[in-house]
Order: sequence, then C-alpha cells, then structure tokens
Amino acid sequence: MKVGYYPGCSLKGMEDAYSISLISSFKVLGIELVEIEDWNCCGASVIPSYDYKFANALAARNLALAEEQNLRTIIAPCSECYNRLAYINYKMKNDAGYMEKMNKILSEAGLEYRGTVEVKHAVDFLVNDFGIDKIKEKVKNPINKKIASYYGCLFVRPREISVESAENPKTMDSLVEALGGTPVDYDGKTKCCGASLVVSNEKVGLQTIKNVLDSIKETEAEIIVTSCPLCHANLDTQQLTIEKEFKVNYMLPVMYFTQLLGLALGLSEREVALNKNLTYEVLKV
Amino acid sequence: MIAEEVSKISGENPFACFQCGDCTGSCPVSFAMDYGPRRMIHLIQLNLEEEVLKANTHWLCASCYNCTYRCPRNISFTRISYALRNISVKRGIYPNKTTKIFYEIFLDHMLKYGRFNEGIFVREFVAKGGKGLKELLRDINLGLKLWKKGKIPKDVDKIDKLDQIKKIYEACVKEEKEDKQ
Amino acid sequence: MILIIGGGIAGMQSAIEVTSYGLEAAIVEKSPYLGGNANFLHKYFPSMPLDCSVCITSCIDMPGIRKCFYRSSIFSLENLKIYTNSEIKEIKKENGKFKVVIEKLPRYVREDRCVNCELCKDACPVEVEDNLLGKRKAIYSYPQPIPPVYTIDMQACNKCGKCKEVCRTDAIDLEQKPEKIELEAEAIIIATGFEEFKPHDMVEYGYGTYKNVITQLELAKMLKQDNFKAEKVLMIQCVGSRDKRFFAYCSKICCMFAIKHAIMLKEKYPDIEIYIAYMDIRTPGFYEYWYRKARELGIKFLRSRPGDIVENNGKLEVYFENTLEKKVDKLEVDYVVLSTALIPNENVKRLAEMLGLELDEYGFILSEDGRTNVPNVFVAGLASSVKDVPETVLEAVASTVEVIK
Amino acid sequence: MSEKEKKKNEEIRIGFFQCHCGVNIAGSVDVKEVVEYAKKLPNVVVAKDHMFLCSDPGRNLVKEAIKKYNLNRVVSSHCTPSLHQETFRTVLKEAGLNPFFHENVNSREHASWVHYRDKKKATDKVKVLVAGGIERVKHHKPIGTMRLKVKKSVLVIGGGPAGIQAALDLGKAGYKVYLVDRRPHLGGNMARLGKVFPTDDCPICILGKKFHELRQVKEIEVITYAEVKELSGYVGNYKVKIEKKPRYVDEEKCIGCLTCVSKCPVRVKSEWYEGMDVRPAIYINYPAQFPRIPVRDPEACINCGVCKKVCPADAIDFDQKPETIELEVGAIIVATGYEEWKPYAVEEYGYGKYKNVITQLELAQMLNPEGPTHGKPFKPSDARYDKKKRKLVIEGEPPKKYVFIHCVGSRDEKYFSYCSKICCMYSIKHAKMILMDVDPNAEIYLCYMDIRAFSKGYEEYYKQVQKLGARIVRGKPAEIREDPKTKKLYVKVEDTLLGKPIEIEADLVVLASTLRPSKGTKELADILRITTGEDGFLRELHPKVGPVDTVTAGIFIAGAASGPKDIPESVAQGSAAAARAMSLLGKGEVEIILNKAEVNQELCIGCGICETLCPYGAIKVHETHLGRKAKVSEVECQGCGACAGGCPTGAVMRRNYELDQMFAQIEGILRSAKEIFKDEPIVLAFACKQCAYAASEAAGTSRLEYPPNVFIIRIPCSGTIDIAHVLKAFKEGADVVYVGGCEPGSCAFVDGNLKAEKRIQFAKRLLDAIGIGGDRLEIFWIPAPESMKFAEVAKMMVERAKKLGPTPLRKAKAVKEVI
Repeated sequence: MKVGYYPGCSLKGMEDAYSISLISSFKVLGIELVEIEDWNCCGASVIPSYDYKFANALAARNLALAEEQNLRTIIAPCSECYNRLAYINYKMKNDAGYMEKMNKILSEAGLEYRGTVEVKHAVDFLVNDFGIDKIKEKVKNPINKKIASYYGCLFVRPREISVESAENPKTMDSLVEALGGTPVDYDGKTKCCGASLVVSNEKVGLQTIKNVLDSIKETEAEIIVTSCPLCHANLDTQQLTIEKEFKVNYMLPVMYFTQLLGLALGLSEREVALNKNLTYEVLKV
Repeated sequence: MIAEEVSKISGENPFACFQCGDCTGSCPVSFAMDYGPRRMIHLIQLNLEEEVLKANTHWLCASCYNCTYRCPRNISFTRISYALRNISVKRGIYPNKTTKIFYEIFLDHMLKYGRFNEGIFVREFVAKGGKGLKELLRDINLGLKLWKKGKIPKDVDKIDKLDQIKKIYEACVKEEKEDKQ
Repeated sequence: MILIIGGGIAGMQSAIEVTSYGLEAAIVEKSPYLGGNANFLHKYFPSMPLDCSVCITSCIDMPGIRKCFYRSSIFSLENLKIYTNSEIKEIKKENGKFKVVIEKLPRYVREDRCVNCELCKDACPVEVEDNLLGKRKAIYSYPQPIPPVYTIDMQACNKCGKCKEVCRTDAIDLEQKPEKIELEAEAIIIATGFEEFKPHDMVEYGYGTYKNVITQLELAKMLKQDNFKAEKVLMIQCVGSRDKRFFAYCSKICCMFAIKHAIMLKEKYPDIEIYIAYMDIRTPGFYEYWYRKARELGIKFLRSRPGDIVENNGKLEVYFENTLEKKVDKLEVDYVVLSTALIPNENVKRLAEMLGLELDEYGFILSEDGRTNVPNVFVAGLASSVKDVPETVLEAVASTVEVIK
Repeated sequence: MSEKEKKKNEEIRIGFFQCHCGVNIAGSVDVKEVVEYAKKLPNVVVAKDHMFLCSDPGRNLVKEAIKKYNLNRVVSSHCTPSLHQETFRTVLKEAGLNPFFHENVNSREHASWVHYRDKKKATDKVKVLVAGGIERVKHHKPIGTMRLKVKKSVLVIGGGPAGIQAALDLGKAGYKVYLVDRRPHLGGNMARLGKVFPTDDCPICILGKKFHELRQVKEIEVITYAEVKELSGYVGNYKVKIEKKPRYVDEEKCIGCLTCVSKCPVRVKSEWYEGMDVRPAIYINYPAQFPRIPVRDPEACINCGVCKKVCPADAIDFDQKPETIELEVGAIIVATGYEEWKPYAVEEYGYGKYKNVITQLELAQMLNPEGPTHGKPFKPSDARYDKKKRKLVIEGEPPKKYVFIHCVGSRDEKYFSYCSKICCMYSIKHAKMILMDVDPNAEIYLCYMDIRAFSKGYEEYYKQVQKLGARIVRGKPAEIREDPKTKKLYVKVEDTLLGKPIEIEADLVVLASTLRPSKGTKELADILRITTGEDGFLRELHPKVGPVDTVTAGIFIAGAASGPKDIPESVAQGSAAAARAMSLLGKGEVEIILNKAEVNQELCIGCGICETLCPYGAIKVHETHLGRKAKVSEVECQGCGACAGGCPTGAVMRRNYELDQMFAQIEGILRSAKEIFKDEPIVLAFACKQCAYAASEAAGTSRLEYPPNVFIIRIPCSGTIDIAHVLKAFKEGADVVYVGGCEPGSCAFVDGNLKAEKRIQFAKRLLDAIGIGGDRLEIFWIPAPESMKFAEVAKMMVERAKKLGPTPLRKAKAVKEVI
C-alpha cells in the first residue's frame, strides 16, 4: 500500500524520532510512504500570525504539489501541519470563491489546485483506513501498561477537519488497546499543551504544559503517547524544565504512538529511535 | 474599523457574538490574558482599536481552537487572534522582543529555505538576543542533552523551487496593497 | 349581534372570524379609520421579509394569503357594520343583552358619497402637523384608508368651503352633526389595544425635553415618512417596563421592535451606527433568527441600562455602565430611541366601569381563554396583555370559539 | 383568419368603460382619446367614460350598456384589479353574464399615477394596455363554481393540551371528533410535570378536569396507542387510515383495577419517567392516566401469565393484533407537540457520561409529586435498583448544590439556532419548586445568556426566584468535570458580568435542553402533505394571517408542533384551530370558484410532468381508455398554474390564464405598442399578483416614476409563466421581457417562483441559441412592499433594452413560427 507523506519541518529536524518510527513501523504493516517532492513548510502558527493569507497559500502549495504528483491521500503526522493543510483543503473544497482566490495566488507560481487531495492525520489513517484488526494481527509484543493517549488540540479541532469528537476522542485509545495497553481516561486529553508559547511566552507556556501533565499524573498512567511533534516536545523535552521550575516530580515517559506501535510490532528500541526521547531514561527506571 | 479589518483577514464575523462567555471558560490560557476572548470580541464590536491591540490576549492564544469548537455562534476566536496578530505585526506591534525575533527568523527561513530549520533557528535566536542570560544558562544543560541525543540537526534543509515561495509571497503582498487602495 | 370595540388588528380579525359563522357583528372604532396602531407601525415582524403594516388581513378568494387593508375584504363583509369615528357612550345590560349607545362623531364627509379622489385634499389651503401622520391638510385620510373616505379635522378647518367646491360627488357636508346610534348586542369583544408609555416622568432620559429623545413608535412613524437621518443611534430597552417604579412586567415585544427598526435602518443606511442597550434580549422561539441577523449586521448591543442623558451641542451624551466590561462609559449619539412599556389603552378603564370588568394592577383586563369575569364579554389582543401580531391574531381567532359557544 | 374564427369573432360584442377616478386618472390621461381609440378596435360595440366607474351611477352605466348593446364582454379601465375587479365581475353577474367575461385594465397604478408628468405618454400607455385587454377578453370563457359537501367531523392528532382543547371546542359545538394519540393515554408532556408556570397550578388537576369533560362530550371519540398511516381525499372529505397498536388488554373489558400491574414480576426502566424510575411489563404511566387501561410491553414481558390469571375481567389478550381504523373527516388538526432533545452531542457537559448531569425534563420527574420520589430530587449516582423490593432505592444525601444550564443545544448554530422559548421559565420554575418545597437552603445557580421571561406574569415570576435566593450567573458554561470518587461536578463558566472564569461545585447539573418536534413529525407531515421548516417544526401558512393554517386546505396545526410554546399559547392555538375548522365546516358545504387548472384530454400525452410540478398533489395521471391522461382534482388545485407553465403540449391550462388568452393579451399589447411607441424599446413584464404586481401597485400609490414603455401582465404566480409566453412576446416584438416573483421561501404556492426561475434560465439559453440573446430575459424577486425595487427594475430593464437595441425579430418583415 502506497500513500502520500508530508513530513513537515519538525520531523526533518529535532523530532526525527517521529519520522524514523513512523516509517519503520508503517513498513512492518506494509504501508509505503511516498514523500511529496519539494514540499514546503506549512507555516505552523507563526506565518498565519504574520500574514494569514500567505500562510494559507503556503498550505495550498503543498496540496497543489500533491495533486500534481498524483497523490490522492497524504498523511501529515504533525498535528499542526495536519491542521493547516486539512483546513485549507476543506476551505478550498467547500468555498468556490476561496478556491478561486487561492488559485489566483498559486497561479503566480505556476500552480493550481483542483481539490482532489485528501489530507489525513497519521493516527486517523492507521485506525480508520488501515484498520485496527489488521494491526492487532501483527502485534508481537503486547505493551501491557496503563497508557495515557494525549491528543492535543489540532488533530481534533476545529470541527471542520476533525474526524471525531474533540471532547471525547477515541482513535488513539483504540490503537493503544489493540497494542495490548490499557487506555486511561482523563480530562486533559485534548487540553492544549501550550504550543509555541514556550518560545513566545515561556511562563504561560510552561504553566499550560504543567496543567496537562498534572491531569495525566492523577490517572497513574505509566506511559504517555503523543501524535504531534510539538506536543511531544512540550511534554517530553519541557518535562524536565517544569520539574525544575515548579519543583515537582513527574517521571512520565513520553513516546510517539508510532514508537509504541513499532515496539508492539516487534521492532527494536533503536529502530523506533526511542532513545531520542528525553524521558527515555525514565522508562528504564 | 478594527472589526472590519479582522473580519476581512479571518473571514469571521465578530458581530455575530452574543457574549455568552463559553470561549473564555474554555480557553486554557485565559488565566494569563488581559481580556478573555469574549471581552476581546466585545471590544472589537465596540471598535475600541487601541485597547484591542494593546491587549496580550491574541498573543497568548495558543490556537487550540477550543473556543471555536464550542462557540454557539460558530465564530472562531483563534482565527480572529491570527487576524489581530496580522494587524499588529503590520503596525510593528509585538508583545515582546522574543516574539519579534521568533517571527522574523521564521519568516526569513520561509523565504530563504522554504522550510523551518530548527538547528539554525536556535543559533540565530540566541544570537539575536531571543533569550536572556538567565534562561540561557538554565537551558545550556537542556541544550547539551538534546545535542547528545542527536536532536539538533546540522544540515540545512532547503527546497528546490524557492522562487515559487517568493512569488506566492509577492502575490500576497501585492494583493494586500491593492486592497488598501 | 356581536359588538367589537376597537378596530385594530384584533378587532378586525375577530370581525372576520365571527362573521364567517354567519353571525352579525359591528366594529366601533374611535378614530376615523380602522387599523389601530397598525397604521403607524410601518413594517411588521416576524415574516421575512418584513410585511408592510397594512398587509394584515385576509381576502375573499384565498383566505390566509397576505393582503393589504387596501385590498381587504373586510369592507365587503355582509354581516359586518363598521362605525368609525365613534365612541361608546353607554352600555346597559337588559334581559341578558347589552344595550349599547354609541356616538358617531361627524366626519363632515358623507361616507356613502366620497370616492377618495383626493381633489378636496389638493384644494384645502390649511396645513397642520399631525403627531402620527406628519404634515397633512385639514381634510385628510390615512394611507389606504378603511373606510376609503376623507375626514375633516374641524379644529383645523377654516370653513373656506374650497373642498365643497371641488368635490364632484357632493360628499362634503359641513353641517353634519353627531349621531346617536343604539345597538343591541348579545356579546361584546373588547379589542381596544395598547398605547405606548410616554416616559415624561423618567427625568434621567429627558423625554419631552430633548427633541432627539424619541420612542420606538415615533421612530416607526419617522421611518414610514422616510425622514429619519442620523449617524449614531442608541436604543434603550425596558424603559418603564421591568421597572418597579412604573410597570413591573416585561413588555414582551419591544426587543423585537427595536431589532426590527435597527435592521431596517442598517439595511437602508449601512454606515449608520446603532447601539441597543439591553438587560436581556428577549427574542423567544424563532425570533432568535432576527437577533442573530441584527448581530451579524453589526448592530452593537450594550448590556446596560443607561443612567443619564445630557444634551450637548445638539448631540446627546449618554452615560452608562457597560456591565460586560464593568466600566462606566459615555456615548455621544444623534438620537436616543426609548423602547417604552406598552400599556393598556386609556379607554379600558371607562369600559371596565361600564361593564364591571376586573382589571389587573396595571389596567389590563383579566381574562382566561379570552373570557372576562363578565359573562358574554370577551377580550382579544393587547387589551388583556402585551402580545405580538401572530398571538393577537391567534387570540382573536381562538376567542371566537368562546363567543359562539 | 379562418371562417369559423371570423364567425366567432363577429359574435363577440365588447363594451369598454374608462374611469376618470376624479383627477386620479383623468388628470394625467386623456380619457376621451382612450375612448376614441377603443371605439376603433374590432368587436368593440360601445366605449364610454365615467367620473367614478365604481360608484353606483358608474356601475349602473355598465349594467345598462350590457343590456342596451347586448354586450357579451366587458373591459373596464380604472384602478388595479386587486381593488375593483371583483366589483365589476359582480356587475356582470348582476347583468346576467358570467363574471369571467370581464377584463380589468389598470390605467391608474400602471399609468396615470406613475407617468403623471407626461400626459401624452401616459395616454399612449393606457391605449396599449386597453388594446391588450380587448384582445384578451375575446378569448375569455365562462368559469363556474362548484359546491362541495363537507363532513362535519374532525380528526385531532395528539392528545396534549392543544389537542384536547381543540377536541373539546369542536365536540361541544356538536362536531364529531376523533382524538388520536400515539401514546397509550392522553395528556402529552403536560402530564409529566409537577407544576406549571406562572400560576404554579397542578397540571394533573387541570388535565383531570379536561379528561372529565372529554368523557362527558359524546361526540368525542378517543383513540389511543394509534398512529395515522395514510391520507387521501381533499378538504371537507378526507379519508384517514389509522393503525392502532396492540395493547394486549381489551379496552372494552378492562375495568381499570390495575391488579395485573401490581402483580407483574418484571421491572424495566420507565420511559415515561425518563429512566428515573422502573415499571412492570404491564403498566400504566401515571395514576391519573386517561384512559385508565394498562398496556403490555411484549419485549419486556416474560410471558409468565400472572396478569392473565389475576385479571378479574378477563381483559388480557396476548394475541391482539394491530388494527386498522378508517375514518372520514372534513378537517384535520395536528397537535403532535414537542419532545426534549437528549443532549449527548454537547459532550463538554458530559450528559450520558456523568450520572449527575440530567435534563430539566428529568428533573421535572424528580420534582413531580406523583413521580418516583414524590417530589424529592436525588443524585442519580445514589440511585440503585433493589431487586428484592423491586424498586429504585436512593442512598445518600439529597443534592444541595444545583447548577442549571440554559440554552443547551438551542441558540447554538452547531445544533439548533432557534430559542426554545420556554426553558428559561421552566428552569426558573424548577428552581422555585426546589427552594420553596424541597430545601430553602439549596444553592441553585442559573447559568444563562438572556433570561427570557416575556409573557404576562413571567417577569414577576423571575423576580420571585431571585428573591428566594437563586444565584443568577450570566455566562454559558464551557465544560463540566466530575470527580470520579465523590461524583461531585465542577462547572467552569465565565461570569461575564464579573469578567472572569469561575468554577462552581455542584451535586446535580441540570441542562435546559432544546425542544424538538416530537418523533415522527416529519413522516406525519409527509403523509398529510403539509410542510416543515428547516428547523423540523411544522410550518404555518403565515405567522400573522394564518398562524394555525397550513398549505393544505382543511388541515390545521396547533401547539408546539409548529414551534416551542407554553401551555396557554398551546391551548389558545387549540381553540384557534378548532375555530378555523368550524368556520370551514360549519356551513356544511364550501363553494369553490373553478378558476383552476384544467386538462385538455385530446392534447395530453400522459407524460406526467404536471404531476411532478403540482405542489398540492392535485393533478394526477390516470389510465383511461384513451391512454394515460392527466386529471385535475379541482378541489385540491389552488390555481397557481405551475402545471400549465410546464406542460410540453399545452394540454394543461390554468383557467382564465389559458395560452390563447395570454397570447391574445401579449399580441394585443405588443401590436399596439409597436404602432404607438414606434422606435422606442418595448419591455414586457409578467408580474406575480402576490408580490411583483402588488409592488407595482404600491409604486403607483407612492407615485414612483419609471419609463412608460414597460407593460405589465398580471399572473397568479410567477410559476404560471410558460416559455411559450416568453417566446410569443419576443415574436410579437418585445425587446426585453422579465418576470417578477416572490423571494425564495415566500411563494404563496410553495415554490412556484423557483420553478419559474428554472424555466427562465432554460429560456435564456434557448434565446442565446436562436440568436435573440438570453440577456433580453430576466427574472427578479420583488416582494410586495418593495415598490422602490419595482421601479428600479423597470428602469434598469428599459436601459438594457436601449443598450441591446431592437430585437432581430422586431426588424424582420415576417416572423417564422418559432413556437
């Protein structure tokens, strides 16, 4: 099975553990990821803040490229990328006037988008398209642990692009269950991790991350799985900073759902780049 | 008119809001905001431009779309936030130096590489003074760890057809100018 | 014979319903024409688009389809007598029937001859200011009047006789005298309608002192005459209503009233700035759509009850607390429109005395399913409580059941 | 002209009468010139003018002329037909002619009032219109009337307060009434409440009184546990099929002792009490229920047979089958009411997830003195089903802290954008009940956006609850969190008056959920051929003039089926619907003027297009000995003419707007216009009499000027327009043609305007194809009050005609038959 792939900047940069584990675990499942050639940054939350129209055009360029390269479905593993691409895709498909406006800008670069591409988040693709049962069949090492799935915001919101309820999402939990884990229910599932506030307003950013970690800590979960490099960085990388700043102790190992998937499918820790997580050592303790 | 400007950029109609406060109650960062999203929209309705742009609300918005998801009038404060930031940036208003540096580097990367290079960013961010000495000292430890884990990439990631990005950017800037006239 | 007191919407609808059962009926209306307050309301909610205020009764060939008074069937109802310009002088109960004396005031124009040709109006040299119609001649009629005849305002008339000269049907009769008419009715439907509270006593808003502080009904009139010009308007809700000092009840339809006017103004002059100061916006049921529309059009809603209005250089300064901002603020506007309480018509009291009707503390007639405490006396429309047009029509139809019982 | 036609024409004797209307017409139209012009037109035997044609002398003039000159057609030229057409039709009738041999030319609203500055042009225009009218009247045919016997019986669907009121009003007035309810008993949602606002009366007592009355009135037949399945017939003569579900208890035999109920060993959740209580498999819903006959739930029943054994009347019958009842009624009243929406979708409030989050209707069951806990509220997390006692037991403290949330699902674009109207009041009522009857120290928070206490006594009621100490918080709660151990709830809300988010602790959160039309409303509407609005409620004909009428004659609606309503309003609607039904059926017959559609059986090819076009199901294709032919049910037809406009062969016609009549008018107008207006552009407009034509009248009244070379033809609905009309107009030399219809959504005939739009779009393409150009044809929405828009459109179309120049057809010497 071949499917289009939009990695996004983070997966090519600091959070390459996500892309390594994604590619390796998907390979086990027989899914081949075809990267969009010459894709550009989705704009994240910064470019829309700078120039909303430019940001949307950037997202549209990626869609146009995918269409040009005959990729009908593209997977965006990063929630921020997914959100940007999927929303612009939705908007263009459902608003002819907007489609025209965007294409006017794209045409300056010799591009056009006709609305034939479907954008999917990696979790959504895995659970809803590939199928939970098929995954279950391939599990070799069931992960028998209490696992908190952290969805974050941009995979389930806004309504237009969400494949499930933002108040009570289920996809990641059903995946966790398929891999042998016990999903835990908690309030913070889709509470914001603070996104890039850690950079622009550190104090508020750290507080927000702390709120999420607090609510997970209550559930006595042993592992947190994430599906977004930004959430991951905030919960994983910043966990140590928060422990120091707020004088608390979490000791919550964070990993990508793809890492969990890879391990369950029988891949080694190295193959899913588990050691790249800052909380890797916690797992060992 | 700030309301119209916002509406034009974001495609949202702030006037449709009937001030129920669902957004503010839903907002994960409203505790730190000058005004919650609801009051912010109210100020926009009343066209109090100065107060709106002075507030930190839109800068603190983490764009989690929680308010959008729950709004009974289908208004997205997240997109309104984006619009307010656009307006502020055009007038050179930033909440702090860090944000300004962050934005400038990001845009620069966009036009120079077509992608965001985290490795270079950290270097440039520090060089431009994005972090104070105290934070820097604290973060050295973290930086070292990241480096040890191989998380700080060295290569520059760049796209082939950079001219396309530039042309798109120019088209947007041109349209903006035409709109103004 | 059923006597209907009041020829507004409720009265007219009652008349149509009652006569449709083959009963005889008579409408007594004190003003020269039928229509009541509808004549001055310009446009009506809740149909979208707004109906014109005169499009409110049914016609013969297709009952239920919108029609003007102008094209109305009411004038051709065989079982219905219409006495306009007439007042109830006396009601006595005898042998289970009501003996009613009405006085028909002179119109000075013969209803059977006038063909509403307008010649007299053009000839009349006297012009006066009418608080509802604006400028008019001493001989006048309403737009699309029922009955379709002219009336002379004797207080203004200088008896020059020009109208008599030009009239080709010899309809002018300056010697007309009041006429006493005696009727015998088996039942009475009271449909005397409402009045708008004039808030002279609310010193803080300066109504009556400042020219540009007006009421919603006055605004409706100005909109109808198309002479309302302003850049900034503030509407204040619940003036006199929901207010223990005056009327503790909610006047129910003023929110819609204000929203309707605001939308009309905004659609006509997109640049106008309209503020509505409210405590609660009460747009129940499907009226919510109007509230949404008003919001979307950019009409600004202030949750506030303004405290004071001061006139300054021709502008009105309004002081208020914006309760959603917890801030005392000042607003400078061209016009302040007060959504004042709707109160029972002054004639209700007199009628109540004549008939022995029970009234509530505000002067509305106490009733249940349209019945009053007096047997065979019924009530329809705003005489018993504030209602919107659909409810008024509904009640008029419903009370017929009681009447024919 | 063929010999036959010539002969026919010779027999036609037309009288023409022009009114001066004082100076209204004569002031800007040379009436004498018009009369002279008319005199010269073929078949005109006499032409006269009069100062006031509508006055007695004027009418006599016409009447005498008819006799003196042996006229068989009359054209009168005065004000608009909406005003005096009926007058002159009556004159004809009095003179012994069929009223439809009359034609009205509008020389006031369409000429003298709008072209008053140019007497010559105004006169010219009247001449043209007169030519059209005289040409048209030649083709007029007599139209008769029909008397229809009606049945003096009424079906009332729904036994809530509205339905009961309607049934009682009708029954007492001597009408046969069938009161049908799909529940096993009457009472509707009202029977589930403990108190009703604003009087705090006991609804069961009110209902008890009504039930008593129902039993007294012989004319009322109550049919419960039954649903309407099929409808046929028409106003005054409906045939209804009703399916009665098996109750498994013989209604005749049962004596209502309820022994079976008390002996049944089964317990399942009670739907009636919203799951707040349990009930046996054979059960009644509430003690005062009417009729007091139990019903057996076959799914819950374990077939132990205890009920059969204990029944003293031998009324239990496990083999009962569904039964079909056929009724014949003259009218139908739909009072199917509302149901409460279960707000699972509003997930942030956790309804269905947190046990202690309930709805107001569920709270109403707790507060109902007849209910499971006899009026004592409890935390559902404390309730447990005790197997031994076979009932629900409550363990733990009663709730102390309540949070009421208003507008859950309503006023919310994501769910339902309307306001549910009565939730503010019943929330207040429940708060009041708790504070007064249960626990004066309870902490009750009402989280609202706007308190809507608007009717008589409501504001005072609101004030009372404030005085009792309920805490009113202005803000829509964002989310609710539950402490899994204590089951306490935490409601996060921005107090918008405080300007900051707060968290309120609660034992019980009560959601004022949206009121929806009750289940099956849409299906019933389809069966009855009445319409529902976007929001799912039944739609009234017009909120002001027909609040209880529907698009189908003889079918009325009452109560919350057409939108949320409080009890007094529902009752009033019940009465109003009864009144409307009585005024329809009272005389025992209805007279119908047959100015409706008709099918020419020779031309009909049985294609069935008309059938699909009719919004009333009044036209159907039947198998006949000549093949498939369409047939019109004249009683059902409303005369919109949508069928005629779409008929490909011209077989279907709307009487008085038949093809030859329309053609004659078009021809008459355009021939004369080409002659009189010469090189000026000629614009022909077809105006729906409901809206665009009414707007043209209003333009006249307001003296709004527009160019005189716009000629308006009045049609019953824009849906009457036929492409043939348009093509004919072009053929006869019109430069530009347009149609004026009602705004979408406000068509008096459901959607005639949209049908017209489709045809016009098609005709535009056709015109493009044959070289005339689609630009020359347009359709506009011109609502009745928008006289300005009417004038504007007229001006615009004349401008367009000038720009486009004369049509190629107008210049052509001979025009090929395009039609």
